[in-house]
Amino acid sequence: GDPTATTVPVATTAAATTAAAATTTAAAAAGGNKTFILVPKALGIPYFDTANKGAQEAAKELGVTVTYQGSATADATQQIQLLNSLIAQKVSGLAISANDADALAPVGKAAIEQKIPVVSWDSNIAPSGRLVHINQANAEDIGRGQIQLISKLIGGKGKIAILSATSTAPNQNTWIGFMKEELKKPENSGLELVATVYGDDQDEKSYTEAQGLMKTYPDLKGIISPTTVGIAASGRAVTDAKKIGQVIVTGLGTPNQMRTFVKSGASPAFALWNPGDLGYLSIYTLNAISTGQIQGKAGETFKAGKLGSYTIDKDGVVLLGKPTVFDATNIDNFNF
Amino acid sequence: MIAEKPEVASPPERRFWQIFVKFRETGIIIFIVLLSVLVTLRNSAFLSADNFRDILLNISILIIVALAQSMVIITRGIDLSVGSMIGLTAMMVSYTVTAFPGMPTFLAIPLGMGLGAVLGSLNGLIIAVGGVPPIIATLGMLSIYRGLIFFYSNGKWINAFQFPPEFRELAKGTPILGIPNLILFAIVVIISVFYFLKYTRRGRDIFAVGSNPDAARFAGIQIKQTIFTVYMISGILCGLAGVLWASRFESAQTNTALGFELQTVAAPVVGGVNIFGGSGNVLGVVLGGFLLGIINNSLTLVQISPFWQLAAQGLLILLAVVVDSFILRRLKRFSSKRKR
Amino acid sequence: MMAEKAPVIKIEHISKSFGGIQALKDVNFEVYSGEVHALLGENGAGKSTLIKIMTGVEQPDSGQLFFEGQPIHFANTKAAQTHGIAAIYQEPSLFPDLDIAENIMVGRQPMRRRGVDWKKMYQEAGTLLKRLGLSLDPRTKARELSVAQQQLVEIARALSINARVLIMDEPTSSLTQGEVEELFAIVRQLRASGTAIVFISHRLEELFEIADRVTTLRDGSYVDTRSMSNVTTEELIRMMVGRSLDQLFPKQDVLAGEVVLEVEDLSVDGAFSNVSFKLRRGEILGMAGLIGAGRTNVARAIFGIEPATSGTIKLDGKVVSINSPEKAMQLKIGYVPEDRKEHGLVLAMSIANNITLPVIAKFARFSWLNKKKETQAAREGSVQLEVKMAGVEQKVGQLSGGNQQKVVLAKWLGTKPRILILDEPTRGIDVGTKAAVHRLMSELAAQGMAILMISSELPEVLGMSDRILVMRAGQLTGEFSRAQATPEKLMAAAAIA
Amino acid sequence: MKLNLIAIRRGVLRWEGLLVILIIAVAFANSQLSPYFLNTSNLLRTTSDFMEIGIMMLPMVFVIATGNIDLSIASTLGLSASLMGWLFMGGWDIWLAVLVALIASIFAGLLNGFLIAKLKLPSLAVTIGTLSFYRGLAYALLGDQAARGYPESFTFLGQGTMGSTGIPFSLLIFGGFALIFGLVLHKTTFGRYIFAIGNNEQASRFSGVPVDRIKMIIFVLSSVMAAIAGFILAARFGSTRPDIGTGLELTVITVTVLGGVSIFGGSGTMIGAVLALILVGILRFGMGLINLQGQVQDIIIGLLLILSILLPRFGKQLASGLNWNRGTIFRLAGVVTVAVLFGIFFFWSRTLVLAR
Ligand SMILES: Nc1ncnc2c1ncn2[C@@H]1O[C@H](COP(=O)(O)OP(=O)(O)OP(=O)(O)O)[C@@H](O)[C@H]1O
Ligand SMILES: Nc1ncnc2c1ncn2[C@@H]1O[C@H](COP(=O)(O)OP(=O)(O)OP(=O)(O)O)[C@@H](O)[C@H]1O
Ligand SMILES: [Mg+2]
Ligand SMILES: [Mg+2]
Repeated sequence: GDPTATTVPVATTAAATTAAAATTTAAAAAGGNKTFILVPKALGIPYFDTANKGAQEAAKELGVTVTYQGSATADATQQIQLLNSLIAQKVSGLAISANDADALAPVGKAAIEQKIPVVSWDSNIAPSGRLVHINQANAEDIGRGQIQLISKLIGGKGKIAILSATSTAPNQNTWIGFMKEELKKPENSGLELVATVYGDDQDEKSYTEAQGLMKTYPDLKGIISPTTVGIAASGRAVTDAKKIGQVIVTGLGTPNQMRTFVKSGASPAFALWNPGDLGYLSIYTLNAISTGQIQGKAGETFKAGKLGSYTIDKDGVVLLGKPTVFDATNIDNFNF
Repeated sequence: MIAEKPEVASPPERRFWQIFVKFRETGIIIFIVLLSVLVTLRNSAFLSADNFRDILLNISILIIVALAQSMVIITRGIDLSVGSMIGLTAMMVSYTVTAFPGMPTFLAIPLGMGLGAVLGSLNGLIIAVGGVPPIIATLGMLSIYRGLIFFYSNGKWINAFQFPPEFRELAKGTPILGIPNLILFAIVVIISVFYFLKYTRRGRDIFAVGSNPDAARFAGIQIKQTIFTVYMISGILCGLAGVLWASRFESAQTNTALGFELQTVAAPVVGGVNIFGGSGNVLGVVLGGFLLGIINNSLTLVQISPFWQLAAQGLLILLAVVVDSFILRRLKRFSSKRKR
Repeated sequence: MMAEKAPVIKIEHISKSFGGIQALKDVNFEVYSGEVHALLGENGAGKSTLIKIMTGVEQPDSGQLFFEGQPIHFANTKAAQTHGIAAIYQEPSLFPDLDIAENIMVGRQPMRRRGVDWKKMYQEAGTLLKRLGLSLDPRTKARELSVAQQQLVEIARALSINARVLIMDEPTSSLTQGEVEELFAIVRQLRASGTAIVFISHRLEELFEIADRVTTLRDGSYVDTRSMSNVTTEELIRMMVGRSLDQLFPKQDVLAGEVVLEVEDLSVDGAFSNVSFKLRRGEILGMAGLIGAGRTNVARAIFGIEPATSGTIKLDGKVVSINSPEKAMQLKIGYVPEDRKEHGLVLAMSIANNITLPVIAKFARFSWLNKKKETQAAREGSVQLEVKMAGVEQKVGQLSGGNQQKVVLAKWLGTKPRILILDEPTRGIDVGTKAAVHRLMSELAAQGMAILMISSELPEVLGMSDRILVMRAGQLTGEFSRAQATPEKLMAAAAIA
Repeated sequence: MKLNLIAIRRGVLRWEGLLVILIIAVAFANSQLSPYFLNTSNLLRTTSDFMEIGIMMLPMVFVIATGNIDLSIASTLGLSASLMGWLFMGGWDIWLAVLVALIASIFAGLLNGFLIAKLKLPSLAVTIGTLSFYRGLAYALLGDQAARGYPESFTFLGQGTMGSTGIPFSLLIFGGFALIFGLVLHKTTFGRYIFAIGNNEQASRFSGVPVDRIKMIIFVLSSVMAAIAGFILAARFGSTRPDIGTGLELTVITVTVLGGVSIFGGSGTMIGAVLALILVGILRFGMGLINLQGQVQDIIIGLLLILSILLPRFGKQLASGLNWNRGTIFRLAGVVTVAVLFGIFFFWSRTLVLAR
């Protein structure tokens, strides 16, 4: 998800073909006065705001209106309330980053029954509650990629720890699962995962947890934090403990939050996809369904503006692409 | 058998045995010592100077705000809007310092306190002049100030790289004896609040108003002004906390200090401030904050399963409250026996 | 002498109403410096309201207040205080969490350059307490004081102000003779030094002892102002009540029946020890003692509020364990506590709900309330005790102090107890009603109720009891039959040797 | 005397009257601002969003009326729902799991009640502790798992409607409980005891009111109702995660005090609380329909909470004439100046960064 995330990309289809397949005609003409709603997990989070920028870009290209509507806190109960009032307004389509995959399924289903197309993005809704899920990156790629990254950064040897978001965040857990798989490979035998702790996506708690890790394991070499809050807090904890270079931080983060730490060496490299593209693709997908180009069935293909063509895989998932790795060489090209 | 309100703040005593008996903080100190021993047995890193410094750093902001909260509680009030006030001042100050990187960074402190004073004063006006019950007024302001953070920033956070580099020194600099500023700020606040509560008339009025508002009216105490004052102080200290927060965590986010109010209430409660008003003292609050800090710190050190951490934390807070009240009652009985 | 100077405080044509209740109607009053001016009137006559207007607690609806001849308006108590007006209010209003010294000095703590001067404060408070004959550590929390001790602290506070006008609303209502004497000695000193004093008491003999003039109110209206030297008790009563009264302590002689309550070696750690006595059917057993002797604690132990730590209580010869008021009530014991505001009443609830609270289950079927029956019972109870009220739906907090006390009595009589413990039952009750209460006690005893009456008013104890126990410092120190008892003997047993 | 009685009654009725007026005003405004508001099926669907809050609000009226507070309800909700989910995932029959979770909630309430009534600890302190403790137990049970796959007979609790009427089943549950709780509060000895304790606990004790027992019962009720709300929420979600319902306690308390239940104890009505729930419900729904952002909605609810108490008082003061002396004018001028300066700084400083 937003790596601060809660829900799961259920599917982990490694073989999703993002390559060009059959091209459908661009949807631009079919816009009309449609209003799509882009629903983030909560308002006031830059990651989602960036996604909204991409969505607005898509809206302009397609000639539709995209409204960005969210609840105050990342909470399923509030999100359901919001969706109910959106359904009542008979909007033209919903793109939702779900706070709880299962909890949102019933309300998503209700929307679909009322002929309001629903897609989930960033964080999945259980398949019964959405037509398509737009997945930012393949979970296996993310999980294994993190281990490969840290291995490179610490020279393939030493103790590492994971600082996750909340223990209930399924996508985090899926990624962690793949990290553990990757660690079993012989080339990673020098790495020892000593602990998995949870910072609950709170800055303060994540900071304390990172502090605790360094104290409990004085010879810790690296921290992987697959969440934007945790990775920034870890970067700061390492800096404050004057352990830059001794403890390497990596994970998933946004360039703006991590810029200082990339330059200081606390976190030489980390990964993320482009949330703007995610929002952009979500709106294109929603538009394609809304105009009847696709139904959301496996194997259907559609064109998403500047991003090219996408195919829906067998779990109703569209995959955005591979995550970008940010380091000192490229970080200044990004601003989100 | 009648419900007795826990009693606090004892005057100096002459007889030796009474010093211990009347010392309200005995319970919590015993609890802190016990917990520390247990944790040290599991992980000796707990007793290191480094760890001690980290604990102090982690609780400094909490103690600053918990002291403000205590003053409010002593007047029979509560300030649930502290988290939002911290968040709002943190955001506004962060915007200002990033917009004027050349400005002397220490100016951020008076700026934050000034902004906090305005927010706190609004609470104070609504409660003291408007007569709205504190819990309702500040519950409302909790949402309103939090909403303003969002409106103000349009969801745009300030991140570490945007701050002028000196800004982090505000909290983390070590000008004196290698002690971080953050801890020094906390010490200054502790001493000021202690002096204010013990040695100024307005400070004493706070206890009088909380102990018996009717009597305070008869005694000619300016009740409204007193109540206004505590909420204003709460705002000022939250403003200070906001600046320190931004400096320490090098970020200002829309959810900065979200939910912090519960901790700021927990510290005084654990520290023996009477939740029904009228009594409480600075040492207790500081120890209460310290205990919370130790609990948080030790849970990460003893490697308890992360899934059990929250339960353990709640259980320890409960235990602290229970043990404290038991010890207090024991001591009281002891002292009343000795009177005969 | 008075005619030449302007009165310090003068009140002209003051009226005041609360909601629909007219508390004061066109009242005049004045007090000169060097004078003790008594205010007299039945419960609810408006005395307390009048003094609250003088101290800025309440604002009059109409009329004018003069201070030293100048018209003046006190918007709050602070304004009155700055003019040197100090007051002791009827209900003790101390700060339970603050110590005695600070209660006395609150808002006026002695200051030095570096803030409140605690040392000086304790010294000054200690001196004041000594002057009042109170041997208490000024560092004691007010919470730990008995009602009488609280009253003394209030007096100390008022004295410490060095007021030009000192207003005292029933300062002696829970004091015993000794303290009253000490207080009067101080009042005389103050009068000699030119302080104007307003004094309220329902004990007429006190007025004759200390007051120079007396102003009487009836039903909120001004009746007359007289010089104490040429007025008789009968005249005072007639002015107050509008008619004359019969006997004050109408004790009927009854033959005490079998023992219903027997207390043996009862002790509560830190309060009293080894108290033993018997209480018979139809008997009124008086309990005298100085402040803090532990009488209230004995009552609290018997009623299960603070259960005894050792000793036994027998009812009808059977040992019972009473560990809660609920249990005591099941055993048909009733207790009228001394502190009506804290323990006796739920001030924010109606008279009806207060009277029926202990027996509410009686007015319910399967706990479903029958409000009609309840109101009916409450009405009967309050009429029996002549509560002056707008109706049983009125909030108790709006009643005058004396009328509140009557509600407490009505409430406990409504439980129809076999054993009734009365702790200062007529505290703050006017003479007329007091006579009525005494008559009622006497009748109830005659009908077979056993009554334990704790009282600090010697005439009451002597007049109403069949037998008298005396306590001192947590011990029983004397037992006297009605025939034996004299004030001197009781005082001797109560006084600290 | 007549006059006085009328005054008393008016005092009680004024609050509910104000709430009714507000409800009508909000409903009218909503129907003007959005064509989708006056639509039965929309209204009915949104009702189910508020039933868990309502169900927890009912005992909260009791708790607050006795002068206490229960901050642990949302955590008890989480614990019960998680325990139920955990047992269900362990292969138990769903209704057996519900029963066990319900019993567990009784113990949760007993622990609160024991610490508050028997050990005389302040309810705020105790329930801040159990807020973490019970939620923590929920995490300990489910950890990083979610319980899902509940049978339809169970999800009906939260998602079902009464035949074709569209009336949510949970509304029926709530309505039934509201009636019972209202009658208990206003028509029984138990209710009388609640108000007596809330006004003066000591005097109640001295009058033989079984104060401790009543407090125990109230806290147990609070927990049990929270558990029921938990089942309904889990049924509505079709799944349970240990963080289910986090933070709901503040909403519940908001609605309760908005309903006129005195936070100091001793007064309040069940009708007031229910009206407040309706008010908040239609206000939230209406604000959603006109697409107000979540934070803006929170600001408005916060304002409503404060202004509902502030404005009537202010109006009364204005009616009785303000005292325009120099002090008042000075102070007012001071307040206005500070407010204006703050406002200027607020808007100016935000443009500095946002413009970039
Ligand atoms: N706050 C109030 N609200 C309503 N009525 C009140 C209030 N205060 C006093 N009253 C009424 O005003 C009348 C006068 O009361 P006040 O307390 O002055 O009597 P009092 O003469 O002091 O009686 P007592 O001897 O019993 O103390 C009474 O009828 C009382 O019920
Ligand atoms: N409400 C109370 N709570 C706790 N302790 C009390 C209370 N009331 C009285 N006491 C304690 O009991 C002690 C003995 O006072 P008590 O009132 O029993 O004496 P008494 O003989 O009845 O004198 P008095 O004439 O003052 O009523 C007091 O000093 C006080 O410490
Ligand atoms: Mg009076
Ligand atoms: Mg007594």
